[in-house]
This record gives sequence, structure tokens and C-alpha cells, in this order.
Amino acid sequence: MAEKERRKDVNTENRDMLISIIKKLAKKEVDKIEIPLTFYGFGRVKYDANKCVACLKCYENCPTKAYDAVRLFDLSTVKNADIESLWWKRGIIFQLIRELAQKDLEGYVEVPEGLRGYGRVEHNEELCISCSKCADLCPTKALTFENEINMSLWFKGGKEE
Amino acid sequence: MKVGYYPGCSLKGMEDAYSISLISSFKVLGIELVEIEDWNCCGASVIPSYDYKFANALAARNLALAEEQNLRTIIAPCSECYNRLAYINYKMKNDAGYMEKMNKILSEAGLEYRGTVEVKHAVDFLVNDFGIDKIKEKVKNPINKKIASYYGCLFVRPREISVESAENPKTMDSLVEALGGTPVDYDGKTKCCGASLVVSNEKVGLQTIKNVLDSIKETEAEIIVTSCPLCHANLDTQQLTIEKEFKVNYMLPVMYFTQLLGLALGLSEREVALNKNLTYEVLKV
Amino acid sequence: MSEKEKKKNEEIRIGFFQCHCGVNIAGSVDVKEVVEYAKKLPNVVVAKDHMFLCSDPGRNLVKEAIKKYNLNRVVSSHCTPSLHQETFRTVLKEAGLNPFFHENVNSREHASWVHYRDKKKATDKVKVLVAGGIERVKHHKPIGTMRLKVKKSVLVIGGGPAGIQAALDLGKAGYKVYLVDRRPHLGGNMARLGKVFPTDDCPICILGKKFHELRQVKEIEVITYAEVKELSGYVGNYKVKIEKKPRYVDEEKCIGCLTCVSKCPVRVKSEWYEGMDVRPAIYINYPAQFPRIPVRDPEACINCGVCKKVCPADAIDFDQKPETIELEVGAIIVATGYEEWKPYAVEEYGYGKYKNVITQLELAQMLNPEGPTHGKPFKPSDARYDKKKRKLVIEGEPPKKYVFIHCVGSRDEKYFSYCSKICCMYSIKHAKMILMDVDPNAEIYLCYMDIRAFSKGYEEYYKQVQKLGARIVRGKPAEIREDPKTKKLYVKVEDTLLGKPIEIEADLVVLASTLRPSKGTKELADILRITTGEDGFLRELHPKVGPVDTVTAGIFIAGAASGPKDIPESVAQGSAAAARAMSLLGKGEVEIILNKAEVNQELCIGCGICETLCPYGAIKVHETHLGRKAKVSEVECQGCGACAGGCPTGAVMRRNYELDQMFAQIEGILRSAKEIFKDEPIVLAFACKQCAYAASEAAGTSRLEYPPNVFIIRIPCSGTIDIAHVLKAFKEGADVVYVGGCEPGSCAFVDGNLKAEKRIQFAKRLLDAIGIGGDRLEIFWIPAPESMKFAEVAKMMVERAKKLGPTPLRKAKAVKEVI
Amino acid sequence: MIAEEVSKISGENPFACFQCGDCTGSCPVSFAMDYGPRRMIHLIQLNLEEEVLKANTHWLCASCYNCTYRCPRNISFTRISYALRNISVKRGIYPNKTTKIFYEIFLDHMLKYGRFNEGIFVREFVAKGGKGLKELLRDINLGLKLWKKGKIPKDVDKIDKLDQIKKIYEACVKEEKEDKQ
Repeated sequence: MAEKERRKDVNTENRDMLISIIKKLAKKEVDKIEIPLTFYGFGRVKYDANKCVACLKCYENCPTKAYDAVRLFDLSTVKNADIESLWWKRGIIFQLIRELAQKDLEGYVEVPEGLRGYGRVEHNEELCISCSKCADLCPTKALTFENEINMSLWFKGGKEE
Repeated sequence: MKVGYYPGCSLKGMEDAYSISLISSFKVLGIELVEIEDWNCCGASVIPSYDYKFANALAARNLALAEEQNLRTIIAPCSECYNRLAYINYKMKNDAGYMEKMNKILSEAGLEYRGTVEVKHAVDFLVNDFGIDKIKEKVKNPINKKIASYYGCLFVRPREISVESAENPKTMDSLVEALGGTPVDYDGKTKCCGASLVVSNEKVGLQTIKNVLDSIKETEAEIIVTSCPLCHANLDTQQLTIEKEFKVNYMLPVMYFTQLLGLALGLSEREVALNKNLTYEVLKV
Repeated sequence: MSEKEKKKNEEIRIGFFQCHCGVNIAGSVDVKEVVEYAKKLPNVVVAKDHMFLCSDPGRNLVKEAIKKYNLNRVVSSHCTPSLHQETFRTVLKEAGLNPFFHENVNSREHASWVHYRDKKKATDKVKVLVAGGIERVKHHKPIGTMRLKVKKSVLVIGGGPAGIQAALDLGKAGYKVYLVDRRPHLGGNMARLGKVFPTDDCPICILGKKFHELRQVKEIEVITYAEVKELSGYVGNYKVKIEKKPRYVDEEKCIGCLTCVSKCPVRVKSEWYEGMDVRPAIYINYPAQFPRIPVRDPEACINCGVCKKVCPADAIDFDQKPETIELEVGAIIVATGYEEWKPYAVEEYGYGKYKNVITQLELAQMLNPEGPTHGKPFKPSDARYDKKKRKLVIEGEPPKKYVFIHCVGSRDEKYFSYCSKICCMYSIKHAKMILMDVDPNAEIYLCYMDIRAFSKGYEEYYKQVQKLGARIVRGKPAEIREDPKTKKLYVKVEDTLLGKPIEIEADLVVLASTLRPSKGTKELADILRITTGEDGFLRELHPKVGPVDTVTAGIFIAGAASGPKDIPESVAQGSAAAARAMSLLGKGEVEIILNKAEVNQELCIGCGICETLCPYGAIKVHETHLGRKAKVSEVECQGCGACAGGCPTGAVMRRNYELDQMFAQIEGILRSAKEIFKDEPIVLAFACKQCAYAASEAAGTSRLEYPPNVFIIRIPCSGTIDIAHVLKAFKEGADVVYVGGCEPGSCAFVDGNLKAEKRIQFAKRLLDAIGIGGDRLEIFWIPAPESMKFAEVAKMMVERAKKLGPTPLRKAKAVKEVI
Repeated sequence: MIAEEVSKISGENPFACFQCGDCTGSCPVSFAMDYGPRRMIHLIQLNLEEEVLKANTHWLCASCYNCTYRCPRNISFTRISYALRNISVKRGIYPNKTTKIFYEIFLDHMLKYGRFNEGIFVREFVAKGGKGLKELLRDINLGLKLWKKGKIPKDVDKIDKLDQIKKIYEACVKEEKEDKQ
């Protein structure tokens, strides 16, 4: 679908052009390059599902709609979480789930539509324009902005079409 | 279209005219009736008088049998049977405690009822499920007469089992209208015919039947249609007795709604067993 | 337990007080045993019982104990919190403690009244609830108050006798009053009557005087032909949107000459006269109406334009549009009144089928001197509309034989189980009017079940009609038959005093039909966030001690909106509601208790989930020097707790329903329940205080029994429920947990119930996934009036608990204990 | 206590009645009854067992459910009268010989065939003296007509699993006994 439709709110023409120029100039295919930290517009978002509380701020505020809200709560996050480091109530809930569990904590629980706080998001790197808004908004630092560009995606990608 | 069928004792006995006409006219409409295998008597009004619990269990057995045969809907043409089966069905479905109690008794006979069956009266099924329009399409000989629909009691009462108002029912009238007849409005539509009082207390029984016949006579109806073998027997068979006993003259032909339906659909009088009615001769006069 | 916590615990000194409530509690609960049990619980310093804890000596007992034992927490066990929680909070305050160091255990509605057959079980249940209360109170924190300025203005909805009285009382006291009526004029149903009992004076004369007063008091602004559409704000500061329907007559210009009315060529059935008369397309309802401005009915109008031409003031404007008026008021009084139920459903009486079967309100129109025949009853089968004369013509004899049937629809489980209260009296009044003013030889039969003539002067009134020769038959008629030719009616009734069925011939049968809340009452209640009862009428805060208050502070009810009432009672209630409004607004400010949401800044991560949950926009994330943090506007917060239930970190809490408090109560209840109820299933219920909890109170009042092993925790709204509460309950050994909320669409906090439903849905799936089983958790909609449903759900859930057996956790533990 | 017995069998609550008389007024047979439904319920409320069981009201009930349909307190006198008949039958009280014979034959058919057979019924009814000589003579004519029309069935219609009916009956009787103890 329509990537174009998804991106309709943002004008990425310049950025796309820049990428295509870089691609043409490139002598060889590069995998990753590092960039300065405050160099927004390029760079990469990293997502840690264990930290995410599914507040959906990123999903709602992403200018290119690069996020999908996944209405599935991964039980293994409960299993793997470090309770001590979790936010207070979340820690309590996770601890309770562990204590109640009659079987191994794995698999997914479907989250009803409209219930926030459980589930996760999925980041679509191809749509991302690395504006870093999400990382900035993310209350739990589940999304972090890394000073690294995934160049391979450009060389793979059919972005110009 | 296949649908479960609970004939009841009367339809297998004295009032077989009802079942003959029911089966033949439903066949014309493309409805196949699947009889519940090994059904038993619903208990009528006698067994509940004798032992209420036993009577209810008897009705429940039929429901369990229907469920066993995967019949989702069953038609009970006799109002008495319909009343017994539908009420027990309602009670079991809506009262978990009662369901448990009944099933405890049924389990002695190796049966269980889970509440998946729906009990319908033949009139209700025809009008509300099959559809009046579909019937209209198939009418060949419209019966152009003033017709009094006699509903009796047990098809419209009590409230739990009734599909329409007991004070002013309409289903049979709409059927009569579809068959080309003119329904008449009268007070006694759902007045009681006395049921089996005519056996247990003949004097009172005959009086109640007379009350019904009187109120129909006032309307100048030409035919009475019934939907219950007991009503039919009282109005049809006893009409002659009443005429003699009270020195009155009714000359009101009584027939089952299925007989009327069959005739309108083009069946012969023999095919709907019309001649089995005692008031058949009146029709000829 | 850390040293610090231990120390803190040691400092907690709890006093426990158990009320006997006469025999209401002590009759089926062993109070002494409860007191002994409470004494043994940790931190309980003193435990006492008293015959009536809410009485002066009872309250003094608590107050003195606080001083003597240096208590800092109090648990009182008596009736439901909606009745006396406030009483004991005040006691604490008087004793110098923060009122919120108190916890109320409901040992009457939840135990003694519903388990009255089993004294042991009832006592056991109280013990469990007490253990929960005592555990909870340890975690209570002080809650403060704030003062708010209020608007010294009041909106009165409904211009019948109750609304007019309220408006006058307030206006004369100097408050700004907006008196709004849906009809194009004031007067209510009272203006439609010819006479009013028991003095038989003319209502128009009484109303005329009141209208005159209304004109005199300049603080009162009358807005007619208008409806309330929207409400926002809070007590003392409500904002109301009112839609004024187009009258097509300019109210400023109209001089009330009524030339337009007399010249209009159209005639349609008049709703005001119950279809007994006709009216033009531009019309007034009654000559003395206030304001005396006609209204045009665009549906009936043929757009001939005659009215426009004849109007001397050029007041008629066909292009008028609906107009929205915004008001700011401190309080609202709802006096929307009643309407008569049209008894088509009682088919055996043939209303709607037989023309000469009418209702009492229809007869009232015939007897109205301003009505179609100027007070002479007629048989509707004789009435004909004469096109030339453009009026109703009656051909034939006036009725001679009347049968009045009381209790049509009312006191009948099939329709409305309540008594309409005033039908006996108006039936008697109409009989009296006919016998005195119309025809002393008329034969009037009153078929009644019980004559209810209870107020001042009513019995004497009843005696008068007996003297006049009304024939009074005790029996509810079974059916009515009509002779299609003569249109005569035959009423079949058992005269129960003679003990035999009789048939009465009648020309006119008049049904005293049920009085229902006027149309739109439910919708208005939803807009105003107040509740209706099982009967559809507005629900008062308390039937005895809060008859004109509602669940929403600053909104009061008066008159027949809360149930059928006669005029004296409606007027008294109008005054009562006005006084309540004045006592709220008089000082110019109100004190608001801050039992609302609060944010722990340390825990808040600024995720904004709370923002999405708050139906009032009362919680918002702000940029602070610590980062993004949520902040609560305490004025706007209604305290539903929906935000707290959804907060992922636990930063947002609803004061007095904080997580540790809830956990403590759950723990207290379940620990004690496991000990006392042993192998029996344990069911824990969270009940919204607006609905399910209110239903549990009603179940108590009606002594509806359900199994004693259902323990109910009160929450402000089902939206307060947190997945943590549910998990904790299972962890502590509950076998089945359920939540009771309001029906969708009627949540007092907009949609807290739907938020709860989502959380419960998720928790069910979670429980399935981790092997506890989602069947053990359920959410039900239990509206406040449905006490039967409450009891049924409780029964059902205990059955389910039995069927499912103990949870794996309890099972495992039980096995361990055996080993 | 008769009231308790009635409630137990019928599931109805006679104490909910407020004596409005709608039932008696609605009853198509009340003209022939000694008490009528309303007064019967009152007698039950007062636990006047002797009067209740002596009455003819419950025996005349045609079970048309008219009273039930209209009762403002949702009581079914129809079901109450079934209960009263149950109680009477257990104590051997019948209103007349005809009813007794009628009931006995019906129950017998139920247990013997699982269905009710009208043809055999008529034979047995007459044989046991269910009809007086006068009525018999009057009805001979009718009987002949019915026979001519083929309305009197000859063959016995019997169900296959009669044992189920018997077991259900025994279960009911057993429960009844247990209840009494």
C-alpha cells in the first residue's frame, strides 16, 4: 500500500533525491556508516520491546506513519523482564503474572482494540525518515535514536520508484 | 426444507385428519416433516394433574429425543402438545436449576437435554418462519368466504410461549387472508372451549363450547378454522351434541387450518381428509 | 518487612466499631463474635459494639475512643457507605483526625440483610469484610479539601407546579433563575385540568397567580420551547447549552392579540387536549397560557401566509432557526414531571380498539371548561369533525353510565410494578365532577383494588363521592367487550366483595392509566449525569434522607420527575430543591473534597495514556523541569479513576483507591476468607458504586438472598479497575472474580465501563494464556435498580466457582498443607 | 401446610396475590366453580387445607391460562390447580367417578403404551362405567358416526423404549418419597 499514501503528510522529495545522488556517487556498497549524534534526518531508530508500554505515542505522532501498532502482548517479556528495573506498577503486574502462571510464559495474548499499555509497535525502517520524533517522545526509552545509517537498505531498496 | 415433527397422540388417533392434511399441504409447500423417533405422549392436561413433575419429565424426554436426532426446530401441531413442550423447553432454557433437576430425572432413562431445540406451533411456523408471501404465491383456489379463526388457549397462553398477543392474535387471520378468505373479528378468538372438561364434567364442558360457538355465530362466519385437535373435536364433534342438548342450530362447518390451506393449494377434499370432519356435511348444504 | 515499615505499622492504632442497627444487623450477625475477631487483628487497639452507632451516644463512643486510645485509624461496620460513611468521616474530623482515616464495612446490606437465614455464615462474612477493612485502613492517607467560587444562578428545567415554585423561591431570594420548559408555555400538566383535588379549585386560577409573580420577580428569566442539550463543568460552575426551538413567532414583537390563531384555516388534532379537540396550525394551548405567544406547527401549516398578513405586529417569521443559548449556573433543578401512559398494551381493555374506552387524562380534557365541549363529557364514538364549522361536533346522547378502572398498567408486574399514587384521587375527582356538575343521575362505577386516599383532606374527599352515589366495586376488571352496533361496552369484573363475577354495561369506560416519567427523562438524565430508577423516574440520592438530591452534586430533582406526585407534594419539593440549591450556593463558595486523581511525579513517565483515558480532559501531560509529566486539574477531575486503572507505571492514582489500599483490602478479605470459609469457593466482586454496588444495596433492602461467599469491594467506577487488582485477587486465592459496571451508555463517567471491559477482556485472555482460565473472570452490567440481577449474577458466579473448582494456586497450596 | 405443598409442586407463590379478582373475572368456567381462583388462592394463603381440597374449583379449571396471562402479580392459578389436583390425587380425592376413571386410564396408557390411545380409551371408559346409561344412549349415535368416519382408531400405537418412560416415572416417584422424608 501505499507507501505514498502513508507519507502523504510529509514531503520527502529532497531527502529521496539526496539518497539517490549518494547511491550514484558511491563506489561500492556500504553497509553502515556512523554519523554525528545530533545529525537528524539520517540515523536509525532502535526498538526495545521489553521497555515498551505501548502508549502508542510513536504510532500516533510519526509523520510518515512508519509504525504499526501490534495488538499482541508477548508473554516472554514477562519472563525475561528484570522486575527490579521495571516501572513500579508494571513490575507488580509482571511479578503477579509470574506467580500466577501455571505454564511456561511464552506466546502472545491478544490485546483488545483501544487498550493501551500492553502490546508493542513495529517500526518500518523503509518508511522512516529518521526525524527522531518518536525517540524524543518515547516515555520509556524503548525507542532510541542511534547515530548510524543503514546504508544497505538504500542499496537494496526500490525507493526511487 | 426439513423440519422436526411431533405429531402427538390425537393426530395419530381420532384426529388423523389434521396430520393427513398437515403432511399433504406442507408437501405442496415443499416442507418435509421428520417425525421424532419414538416420541411419547406429552402428558396433555391429565398427567400434570396426576403428577406435575412426571408430566414435565415426559415433555422433556421428547425434547431430549429431538436433540439426539439433531432436530433444531420441531413443529407441534396440537396446541396442547405445543404448550407442554414449549413451556418445559422455555423453563429449562431459562432456569439452570430446573434444567439440572429435569436432567437428573432424564438421566435415569439415559437421556440428557442441553437446550438446543426450538418448539414451534405449526401455525406460527407457517406464518412467521415459512412466510405468508411464499404461501400466497402457491394459492390455486382462493377460498372466498368469511372465516372465523379460532385460536383457543394453549397456542397463545401463557405469555412465555406465545408469539403474539393472547387478547388479539393475528397469525391465523393473516393466513386465512393469504388463502383468499375474509377473517372475522370476534371476542371469543381465544376463549376457552373447555378442553377435556367435556369428558370430566360434561355439563360445564358443553356450556363453555356453546359460549364459543355463540360468539362465532354472531359474526356470520361461514367456516371455523382451528389449530388444535382438542378445540376441533369440541367444536366439530360436540357441535351436534350441543345442538341437540341446548336445542340450537349452528350449522357451522369446522376444519383444520391445514385443510383450508390444502384446499387453497389445490388439493382435493380427500387429500386433506375433509370428509372426516363431522360437520363436513354442513359444508355441502 | 523493613524496619521502617515495621515502625510505621506499629504506630498505626486502629479502633473498630460494630453497629447493631437495632436488630437489623444484630438479628442475624453475632456482633460480639465480630468484635472479638476484630480485637485479635494486628494494630487493632480497641473494638466495641453499639446499638445504634450513628446516634449521638454511638458517635460519642467513637469520638471518646479516639481520644482515650489515641487512635489514628477507625473502621466502622454498619450500613452501606452511601448512608453513613459521611457521618463517621465527620466524627473523625471532629475528633481532630483527617476524615479519610476511616473505612466503612457494610455489614448490613452485604451480610445481615441478605444472609438472614444463616446467622453463622452472615457472621463469618462480616468477619471477612472487617478483616479487609482493617487491612485497608492501615494504608489510608489524609485527603484535603479545596474551596471553589460558585455562580449564584440556577437553572430550573420544567415549568410545572414544582419548577415554578422552585424558580419563585430562588428568584425572590435574589438568585438569578433560568426557568426552561420544553413546551411553548409554562404550567405543566396542571394547566390541563379543570379542577384539582382536594379543594376543587381551578388550576388556571392558581397558576395565573403564580405567572403574575413570575413576571414580578426580575431575577427570573423564562425560556420556553427549549430543551437542554449539553452540560459541562462541575458543581457551582456548570455550563449548559440549551436549544430553543423555532416558534416562528418573534417573542419580542408579539403582542398576544391571537389574531393569527383565529384566522388560521387549518385544523389538526390537539395534543394538549389529548386528541379530544382540534387546533389551528398556529396556536396557543390554553387561553391563560404564559407566555401568551402562539407557536406555529410547520408540519400542519399549509404555508398560506394568512397569519403573516393579519399580524398587526409583524411578529411572524417563517424563517426562524433553532437557537442555542449558553448559560452558566451554579446549580440545576430538574422538575420534568410526568406523562400518562397510553395503555394500548392492556389489550383486554380494548384501548385504541374501542373508541369509547378512554384514559382519565382524556376524560379530564372533556371535563375541562376550556376543552372541546366546555366541560361536558361525550362518547368519542359520537364525535365528528365538521369541516365547515371547523370544529368538533357531538351527535347523540351524552354518556349516562361510566365505568372507571383503577390501576391500569400500574401495580402490574407485566407493565409497571409501582403504584401511580394519585390515580385513585383523580378518578374520585372526576366521578365527583360528573356527579356534581354534569349529571347527578349518572351511574358511575369505580372498579378499584385498593383506594389510596392518604393525604390531608383526601379521605374526606373520598367520603363525599360516596355520598354523591358513586358505585364502588372492589375488583380488577378482566375484560371489556363492545357491542359493535350500539357501541355499548360490557365490563366483566369479579366483585370480590360479593365474590362473584358481574358484567357492567357502560357508555364510557375510563382507564386510570399509569403515570410515566415525561418523554426524554432518560436522555436528560444522561446529559446531566444523574441516574434513573427501575421505574424510569429520576433517582433520588436517598429515598428517605435525600429526596431531592441526586448523585451529582449541585443537581436536584423536584416534583413528579422522581415519581408520581400530587400538586401539594410537587410544590413542597420545588421549595425543598430551591432550599437545597440555596444552601449550596448561599456562601458563594463550596468546599470540594479532593478524593480525586493524583500524579506521583517520580513515577510519571509522561506517556500520556491517562490523557487518552480521561473523559473530562482533566489530566494532561505538561513539560516540566523534570521532563514530561502528567498533571491533574482537580477542579475538573470527577474522580472516576479511569486514568489510574490504565497508568502503566502506577504514577497516576485515585486518592483513597490507591494500589496499596486496594491490595491491602484484597489481601485482608481473601486471607480471612480462606481461613474462615476454608474449602468453599471464594468469589470476589468489584462493584461500581453508581450501579452494581447500588444494586447490591437494593438487594440488601429487598432481602434478596445469594451465597455468602461473595465479597464485594466498592470502587468509584468500573473504570477504576486495574489488571493488577484482578491478578492480585487471584494471587491471594480468589476462585472467581467479577466486576459489576453500569450498562453501556449509562456510565456516570461517560464510558468508564467500556474501558473496564477492555481491561477485563485482556485479563481474561491473559489468564487463559497462563493457565488460570479466563472463565474465572467476568464483567457484568448491573444497573442500580436491578437488585435481582445482582443476586442472580452472584449466584451464578458461585455456581461457576463450584464448577471450575479451586484455582490451581489454591489447589497446590491445599495439597501442600495436607502434606 | 397446603400453601407450601402447592408452591413446591407448581413453583408458584400464592402469597404474592393481592386479591384483585382479575383471575376469577377472566375464568371461562368460574360460573360453575364454588370458590373461583381468587378465593381459592386466599384459602391457600390462610392454609385452610380442608376447604381447599373439598372445593371443585381446581377440578373445573380447563387450564386455559387466561388467569395466568392477566394476573398482575404473575401468579399462575392454572399451575396452582395442577398442584392441587396432584395433592388431591395422592390423598385419593376425586371430584367424581368419571374423573377418577379418566385419570387412571390415561396414566395406565402412558405406562403401557407411552401414548394415549383414544380407541381403547373409549372402550375402557365405558367398561369401567365412566358414562351413565342416559348419556351412553345419547352418544351411541355420535359413536356410530365417528366410527363410520374412521375416527376411532383400532390399532395400539406403542413406543419402543417403554422402559425409559417407566424409569422416568420411578425416578419421579422416588424423588417424591425422598422429599417427604
